[in-house]
Amino acid sequence: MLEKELTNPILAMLFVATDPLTLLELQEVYPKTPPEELRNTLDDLVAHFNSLQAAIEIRQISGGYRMTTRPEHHEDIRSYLQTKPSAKLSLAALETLAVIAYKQPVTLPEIMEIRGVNSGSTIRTLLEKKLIETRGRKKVVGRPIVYGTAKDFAIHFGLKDLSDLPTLEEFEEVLSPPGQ
Amino acid sequence: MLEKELTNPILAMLFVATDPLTLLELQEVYPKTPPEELRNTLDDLVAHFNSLQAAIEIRQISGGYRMTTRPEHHEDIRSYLQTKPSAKLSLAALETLAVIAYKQPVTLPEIMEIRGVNSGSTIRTLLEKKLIETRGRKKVVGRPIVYGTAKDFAIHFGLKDLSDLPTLEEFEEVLSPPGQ
Amino acid sequence: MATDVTGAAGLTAPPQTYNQAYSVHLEIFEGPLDLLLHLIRQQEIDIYDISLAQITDQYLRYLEMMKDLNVTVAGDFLVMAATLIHIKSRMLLPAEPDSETDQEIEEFRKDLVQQLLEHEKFKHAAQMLYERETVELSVWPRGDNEFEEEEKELVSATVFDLVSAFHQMVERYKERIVLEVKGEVVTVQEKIEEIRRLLRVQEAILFSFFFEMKVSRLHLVMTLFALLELTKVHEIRLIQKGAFQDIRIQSCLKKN
Repeated sequence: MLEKELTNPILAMLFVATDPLTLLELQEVYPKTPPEELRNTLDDLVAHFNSLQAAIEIRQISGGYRMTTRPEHHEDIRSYLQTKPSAKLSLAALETLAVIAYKQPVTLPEIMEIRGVNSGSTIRTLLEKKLIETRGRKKVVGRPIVYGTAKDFAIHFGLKDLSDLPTLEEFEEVLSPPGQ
Repeated sequence: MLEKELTNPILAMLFVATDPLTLLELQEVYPKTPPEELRNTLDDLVAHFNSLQAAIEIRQISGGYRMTTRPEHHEDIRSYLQTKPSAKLSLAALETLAVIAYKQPVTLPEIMEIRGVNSGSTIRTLLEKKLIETRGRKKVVGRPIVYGTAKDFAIHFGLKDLSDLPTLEEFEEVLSPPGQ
Repeated sequence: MATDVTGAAGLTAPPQTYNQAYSVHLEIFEGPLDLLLHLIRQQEIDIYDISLAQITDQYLRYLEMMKDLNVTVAGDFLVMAATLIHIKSRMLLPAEPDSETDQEIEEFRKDLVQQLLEHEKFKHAAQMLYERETVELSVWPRGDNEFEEEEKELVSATVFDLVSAFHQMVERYKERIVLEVKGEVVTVQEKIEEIRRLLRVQEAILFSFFFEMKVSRLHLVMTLFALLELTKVHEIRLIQKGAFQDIRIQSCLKKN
């Protein structure tokens, strides 16, 4: 193990850094330490760290140092990141889903009236994610397709059934800004 | 260095994971490896890593494993990131969280009964911070919404899982009058 | 400041001036139960032996003090004050032979003690959370993830996100309708359409909503006609739960 006092804090900084850590930044954190000493500490710890680890390495990138995984593990990492159920939605998709959840069965023109923006492409995304489904056509002029939430919707949001969805009125107290 | 084949890729996954890495996720990535072997590899590498590093550690949090910096470096990191100490939760929020954590699933009126104050806006804050979540409805008249802690609760407070919380009775002892 | 959660910090702090000392206290009391606990703990009496009369006096004196300091006393404090005064007034009445009142009062006292003890447990639990949070705020996970760049704008949606999104849309929708109706030529038919559109996104409209729209008197008159017309043809229902309460406008039409 390296014994230098600054080794561990600098390693911790490398770990949290979103951009490559530069010597200049280190000098700002440790203004009393001579720059050469900082450089030496950094070089030593990088050499030591890279000799020790086979999974994570510190590389010199665009004028600084950056901790990254080694390329040989990228496939496993991708496969791990794909295991995460993507409950993640864009704001537009979330809005469209909300209208469908609360107003189903509902047509695209009705969704657009409430949202005030074109919603065709978000409908497609939600259909692909199997969060919504088509429910036949509405018996009005043009016979537009009606949409409703699919089975995965309840699973996704941990609802036993649709009646578990809180109503706007119930959430009034929680949703209105404080002081009202 | 540990010699097992999966040690390095798993370490790399721990490094990129933004949420605690769970055994279940590992099983999805390596469906052919027996779960016990995965668990052993994980436990060994965590022990090994923690003995080696003094800057970064792997901890059991919220049902998984998570890499973080050690608390002793927080001042240097803050100075590097140029961030102010993060805002802590308000007293009202902590109290409401405590009630929800120990009484879940719990309704808003039940929370207010224990706290003796209106708690609607606190619930909103906690929902926004994703520290709590709705958990369907209670099977009583009016079917009120019930709340429980969300995954981020355990992360925020560094708990292995909910069973890691001290029991409520432990807080009772503190208040027995002296001599009893 | 860690001890603030227990409500003890302000008590041990040396009082500088009255104002300063009390402003410290006021921050601590989250609600009436907090204040009652403080009053009891301050006297170091066994909580099971509290006297209702005494604690009521102290509680009211404290609220007086807050008033003197021009501090707005939150409603929760006043509700408890009213309850305590009510109980105390019954205690002052000449005791009836069957002493049913006595029993009721003793029942109330027991319940209050139970509630205070329960509340105190959670205050200690909150203290524990506070300490854990302090530790956790000094460790960092890794910064941005090179692998999750494309997911940055996405939110991991919860039921709360869903209902919030819907809430915001409904608010926006109402604003849009308000903007559209600002023109001066108004007909009853337009108002009928407006009400129908509002009821499409909401279970009910509150009557006061039309006043909050800040439109001319002519608009309001037309809205009234529209409401009457829709009521007459049984398309909507007007509900008022009690005198002076807001009127709810609900649709009678079945969905689809």
